[in-house]
Amino acid sequence: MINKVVSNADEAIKDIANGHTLMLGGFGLCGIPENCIAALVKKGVKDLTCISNNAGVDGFGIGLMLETRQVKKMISSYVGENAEFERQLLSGELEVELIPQGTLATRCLAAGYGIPAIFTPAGVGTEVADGKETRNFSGKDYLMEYAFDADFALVKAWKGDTAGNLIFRSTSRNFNPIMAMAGKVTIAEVEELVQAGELDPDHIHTPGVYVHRIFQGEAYEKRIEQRTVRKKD
Amino acid sequence: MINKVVSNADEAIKDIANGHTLMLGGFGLCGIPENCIAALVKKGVKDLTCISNNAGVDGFGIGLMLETRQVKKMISSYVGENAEFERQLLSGELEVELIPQGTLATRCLAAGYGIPAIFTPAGVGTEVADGKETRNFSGKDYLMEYAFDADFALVKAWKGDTAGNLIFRSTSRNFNPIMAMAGKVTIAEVEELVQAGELDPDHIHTPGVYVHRIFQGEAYEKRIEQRTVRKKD
Amino acid sequence: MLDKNGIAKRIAKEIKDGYYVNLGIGIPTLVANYIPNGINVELQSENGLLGMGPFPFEGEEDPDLINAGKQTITTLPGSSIFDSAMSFGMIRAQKIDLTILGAMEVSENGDIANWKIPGKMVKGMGGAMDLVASAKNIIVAMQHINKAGESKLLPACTLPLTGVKCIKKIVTELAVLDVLPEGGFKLLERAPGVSVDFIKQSTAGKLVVEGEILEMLID
Amino acid sequence: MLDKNGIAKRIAKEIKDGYYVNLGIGIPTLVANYIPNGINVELQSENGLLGMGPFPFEGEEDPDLINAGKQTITTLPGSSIFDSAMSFGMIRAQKIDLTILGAMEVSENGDIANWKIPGKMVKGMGGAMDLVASAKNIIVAMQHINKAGESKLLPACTLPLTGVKCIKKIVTELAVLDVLPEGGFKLLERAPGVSVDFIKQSTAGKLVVEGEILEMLID
Repeated sequence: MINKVVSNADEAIKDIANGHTLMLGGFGLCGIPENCIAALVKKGVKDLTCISNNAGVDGFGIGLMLETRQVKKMISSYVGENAEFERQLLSGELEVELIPQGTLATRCLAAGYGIPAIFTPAGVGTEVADGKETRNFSGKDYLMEYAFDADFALVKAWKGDTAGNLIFRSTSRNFNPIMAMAGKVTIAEVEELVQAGELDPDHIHTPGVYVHRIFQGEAYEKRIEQRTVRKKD
Repeated sequence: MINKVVSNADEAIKDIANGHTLMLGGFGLCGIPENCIAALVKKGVKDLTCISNNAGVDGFGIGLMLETRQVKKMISSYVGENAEFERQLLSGELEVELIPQGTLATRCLAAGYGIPAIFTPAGVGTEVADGKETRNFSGKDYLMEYAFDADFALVKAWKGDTAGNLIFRSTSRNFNPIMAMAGKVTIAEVEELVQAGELDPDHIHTPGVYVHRIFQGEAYEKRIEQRTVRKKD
Repeated sequence: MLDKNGIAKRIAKEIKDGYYVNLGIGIPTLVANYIPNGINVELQSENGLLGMGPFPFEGEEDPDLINAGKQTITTLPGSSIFDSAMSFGMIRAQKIDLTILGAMEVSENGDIANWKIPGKMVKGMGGAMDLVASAKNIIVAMQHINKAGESKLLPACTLPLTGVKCIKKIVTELAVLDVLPEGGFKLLERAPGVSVDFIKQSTAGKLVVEGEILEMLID
Repeated sequence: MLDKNGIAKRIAKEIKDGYYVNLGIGIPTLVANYIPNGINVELQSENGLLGMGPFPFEGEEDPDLINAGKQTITTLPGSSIFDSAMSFGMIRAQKIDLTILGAMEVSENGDIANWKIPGKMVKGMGGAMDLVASAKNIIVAMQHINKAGESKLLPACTLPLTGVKCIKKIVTELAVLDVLPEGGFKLLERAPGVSVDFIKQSTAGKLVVEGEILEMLID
């Protein structure tokens, strides 16, 4: 067994430097690497390019890194719900590349699977297609999209073991497993870190070979963006 | 919940006809759809094109369909261990297309993910590259390979539920989940069929949306191809 | 004239037994409330869930279980969880039978614009471009006319496109319409109390009216 | 001169702590028996397993748990199971640190042939083409000369290729050699009792010999 355990978020991110490209797992505020984000804010590393489906909200998630002006560019599919984000974007402090959510996901998968490019119909005939190669297969047009190239992937799992194997819980899975596969260096924070052998090999979502560092996170806030409920009859 | 249950293998394969292209899950004899193969032999449907990593052995697996001359063409990565296969191949009765195992797997994945073509380095500079488009990405050559187009996928899972969700056991997973995603019609046979709600949504390998028909198989033989053991000290 | 719930009710009648359905944000989300009894449907949420259930009871919210609108939800028996690549994989591979989403504009050749207004803060397309480019069967829930009375069913979209030649059916506060393969909006039904003439006035794109147009049945 | 176990022993010394390793069928499989103590390694089996363990005890064979050679095996703590697409995904993405496989011929520019002999029944390439095209670090375990005494380290392969310009290190019954980026086999070590002259005679491709060539240390 190859041991991937590091002591905490600070140690896990110690070689993330100014100008790096990071992938951050999560959908909205669900399944985001809270501990790694806090450590990045503390470290103060800047000029980061962040690949993440969303950009957090004011005061939470990637929103925290926006407040400290650490992000140079966001690559996302949807960036609403964040006033500071909007301010920086409109003032030209922040660069944003918007790409379709499925394209974002598939470019992660392609990186993790060693596939340099794939074809998707998303964005054909729209401004997303500008400058891209279009190709027809069986009468339908597709865009060629490239695998992402990220220095680090920061992901959050529910359980992990010392060998780096990860299991995600419910819809907090989202982009986490595919970003875990895509990072040149992948850092996983987990709610519960167990010994190798305690997880069922059949239930592992991300094999440890894709994970370079793992630690047990602390004080997960797991903020809810839209609390929707129904009343009991 | 959308119910996918059919009563048995005969009902599941009833519309498989002469000349169809079938995917069959399994690696060697591990995780093969034993009940579906038996039903195909019984039905006597012929001129089949079979996409399967291997072609079974004499008297078991796809070997049974070879004995009854039901297979026109095999698309596989490795076809050793089968004397009848060899006889039919050398006599010209059987057509064989050999493709690299990873290409086979990725062409299944591409079909299941609606990606018409992908790029892989496997086979560059070899006879596998003949007639294929070669393309350079970041200094390395890749072949363009197309998604498979199969009429039916026949897969074997350990557990399944009435909604068609599948869970595989150990290395009998192999090609089964990716072929399940790739078939126009996917038929799953399982060792144990349970009610929807009995499987943990986090542990499902193949979501029911990919499975059109499911039934509980019977009398699994699970033959071992290479029984290798060690002695207790 | 239909309100939002009326549009959702009418769309719900298009859902067939055994459908996997993706519901967009806004009016489409309301459709889930009107799926007829006896019709078995599974809802897909593109953040990675099949078999989406209703909102949780108060106090039972799970921050790890949300839909694509970031709302807390529940699962149902038979549901499954998967990553974002598989989620859009099944969308692209057309395993989802029906996609219902909103639009700002639709053109008579089936183009749709629903993600960007020049000059306004752009939030992004989310999964909309993947959905419209991939789905075999899309119903648009939208307002026929804006507050100024201007038509949103146009000869050509004026806003940046989300997808081209992909919309086949539209349900508005005024009517149900098909987009014809050769171009044009074919009027199928009118909302209660709405005249064909008013629909004609309210449709800037080519409107095709053939035979008697019946008032739609909702309840 | 080394026997098969000797070749496997010598290759085992190339394995570093923390390596993920894919072992091919034949001599490479034997390497697992000689991994030094204190070296933590995980073995990948391309049918879908990381963390492959030894053969099961008699009576404990599980037909659902086999390796790429279809042999019954076991798992170890920390192992994981995945489908064939992910298995070759991690191979293509170079997450596997070292691939060890056999060969019929290797050329002085690093081409390898190991899957097909014209005129004989062709069984297929299995995962070999994916492995050689993807791995960043490949060691070939092979016989230097065939039974007729003819070299299998050639200026150019005569058999159909498995991959081009991909082999960097070779261990044979006679020697350890690197394939130089500019072409040529660089002699690094000789097997016990084997002379440099004999290796020269046994190598049809360009052989580069610089300085003193030491006998390899195995045990």
